[in-house]
Amino acid sequence: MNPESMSPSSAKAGDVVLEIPARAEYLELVRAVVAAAAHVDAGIHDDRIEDLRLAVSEATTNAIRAHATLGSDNRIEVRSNVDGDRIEVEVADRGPGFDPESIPDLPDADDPSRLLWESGLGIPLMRQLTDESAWESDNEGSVVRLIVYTSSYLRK
Amino acid sequence: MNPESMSPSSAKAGDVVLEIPARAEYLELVRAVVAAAAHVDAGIHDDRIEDLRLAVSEATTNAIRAHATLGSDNRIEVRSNVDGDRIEVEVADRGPGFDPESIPDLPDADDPSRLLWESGLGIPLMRQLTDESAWESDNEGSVVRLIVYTSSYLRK
Amino acid sequence: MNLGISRDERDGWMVLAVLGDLEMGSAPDLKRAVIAALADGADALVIDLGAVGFIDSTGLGVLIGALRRCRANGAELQLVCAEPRLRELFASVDLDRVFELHVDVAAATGVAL
Amino acid sequence: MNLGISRDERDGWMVLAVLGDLEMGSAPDLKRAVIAALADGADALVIDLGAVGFIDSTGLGVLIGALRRCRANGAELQLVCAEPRLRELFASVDLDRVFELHVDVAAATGVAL
Ligand SMILES: Nc1ncnc2c1ncn2[C@@H]1O[C@H](COP(=O)(O)OP(=O)(O)O)[C@@H](O)[C@H]1O
Ligand SMILES: Nc1ncnc2c1ncn2[C@@H]1O[C@H](COP(=O)(O)OP(=O)(O)O)[C@@H](O)[C@H]1O
Repeated sequence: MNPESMSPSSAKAGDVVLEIPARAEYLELVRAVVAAAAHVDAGIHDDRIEDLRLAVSEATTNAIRAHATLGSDNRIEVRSNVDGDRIEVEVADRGPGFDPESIPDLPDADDPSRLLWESGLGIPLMRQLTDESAWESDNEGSVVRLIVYTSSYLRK
Repeated sequence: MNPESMSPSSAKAGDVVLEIPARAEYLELVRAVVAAAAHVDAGIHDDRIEDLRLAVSEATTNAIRAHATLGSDNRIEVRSNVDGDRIEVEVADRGPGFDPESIPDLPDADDPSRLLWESGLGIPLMRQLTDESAWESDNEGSVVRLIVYTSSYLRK
Repeated sequence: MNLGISRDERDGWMVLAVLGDLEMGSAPDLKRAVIAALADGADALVIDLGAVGFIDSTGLGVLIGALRRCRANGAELQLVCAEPRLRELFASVDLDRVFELHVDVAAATGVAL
Repeated sequence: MNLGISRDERDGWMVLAVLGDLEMGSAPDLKRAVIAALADGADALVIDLGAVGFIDSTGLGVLIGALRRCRANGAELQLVCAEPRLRELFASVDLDRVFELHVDVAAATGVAL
């Protein structure tokens, strides 16, 4: 999968796709759209929608930062698909890409050096909040895929 | 202009694009996105955003109906662009198209036959609520373009 | 989206109080409620839009249809709508000349039967 | 989006009460407020998150940075956060072991200086 595969032409019939300028002002809109797209399926537990909302917000924050490093005003695409008991959201950017495998682990909470880490919490949070998370990235951009199962009422 | 010209590739940098399934459940989401996209520009008067919200909702309702006549689950695209003192929203569908020139005028409000017209209010409303409105349509679909100037505080 | 519609009797009027957004997805609920009220023999109806935040052309169309149905049945219809934006909406397509918009249910049921 | 941040003195503590969503666009406002409070000589800070509805990793990062800055200045830092979802959020990335989360300002300023 690369960002190209997320162009509208390959959209599934039930998808809601939002394309925004890579600017922080649109984060709240992304959260609102993901929540609303999920709410269309009345069976989904509010707690799970909240989890997903935050995870997608994190992914979009990273996408906005990735574009900023390029000085790019290219847009970010957020695709939501609600299918039975699962919601899948993909966030695609045209940033410089990165190696998802090489993200360092955070120091343990008891380690005094933990306080030097003001960043680096986004990916751990996305992993915590979702049932499945996956990154694909190359020098044309990155795609994060986040999935929550609506039946998993409790956070992991 | 045809719906093709509204594909993301031709998007302007500041555009917010929402693509939804052609179903009534998504109308509220469309209204929320248009309002939120407009609110990103803090200078826009709430009354004008309300006007635009309703006008875009009308356009989307027509787009959903147009798809329904084809039994199509093709998606609808709503593109918002805020530029200085003007907000422009385009709603594009892949419905059967229609002739915007041949829409009959409603009977006068004093005419008893007015009560036979339960439909046909959408286009008059869009015209009332916006500063500019335009329709383009062929057998591949229709595009409505709605513009409000943020400085025109009062309804026409 | 579904509307909440409650039915209430008041001074010989049947009051249908509507809660929610009156749009494509929900307007058919109101249409059904009006048809049911007339079928149940109501001859004086109030549609109370006091708890409606949004009305689109489909919603206005259902209200026009309600008026036509009431007239065909010899029934009265009054609307309650106090919210300035919604009153402006009726006026913008001349429906303020078709409907009288009352500020509350008391004003609507005060109309002589 | 901007945060509302108000400053208040209480029992020797400087209380920064935050209003709004703590995210990418707004978190720098809180960072600046903490730096300003320390520059103004505060040696005991409370950040009151009682009116914050949403915190993301950027917001958590600013709180970690605030703790680091306070320690570097020999200042105390306590957080007020009663909302269960937000408390869970701290716990989900082990920050409940870095911060003590108080249910209200009285509990936070009750900590011995
Ligand atoms: N979409 C992306 N494009 C480029 N780099 C990314 C992307 N997402 C994450 N990264 C890289 O991974 C690092 C860790 O991300 P994250 O855990 O979210 O923390 P933070 O964003 O606070 O640094 C980032 O600093 C960045 O270098
Ligand atoms: N996007 C569209 N695609 C196809 N036909 C349309 C479209 N928009 C409007 N129309 C046609 O124009 C007519 C009038 O539209 P409108 O004034 O919105 O009233 P209504 O939708 O209530 O009929 C519709 O009944 C329909 O035949």
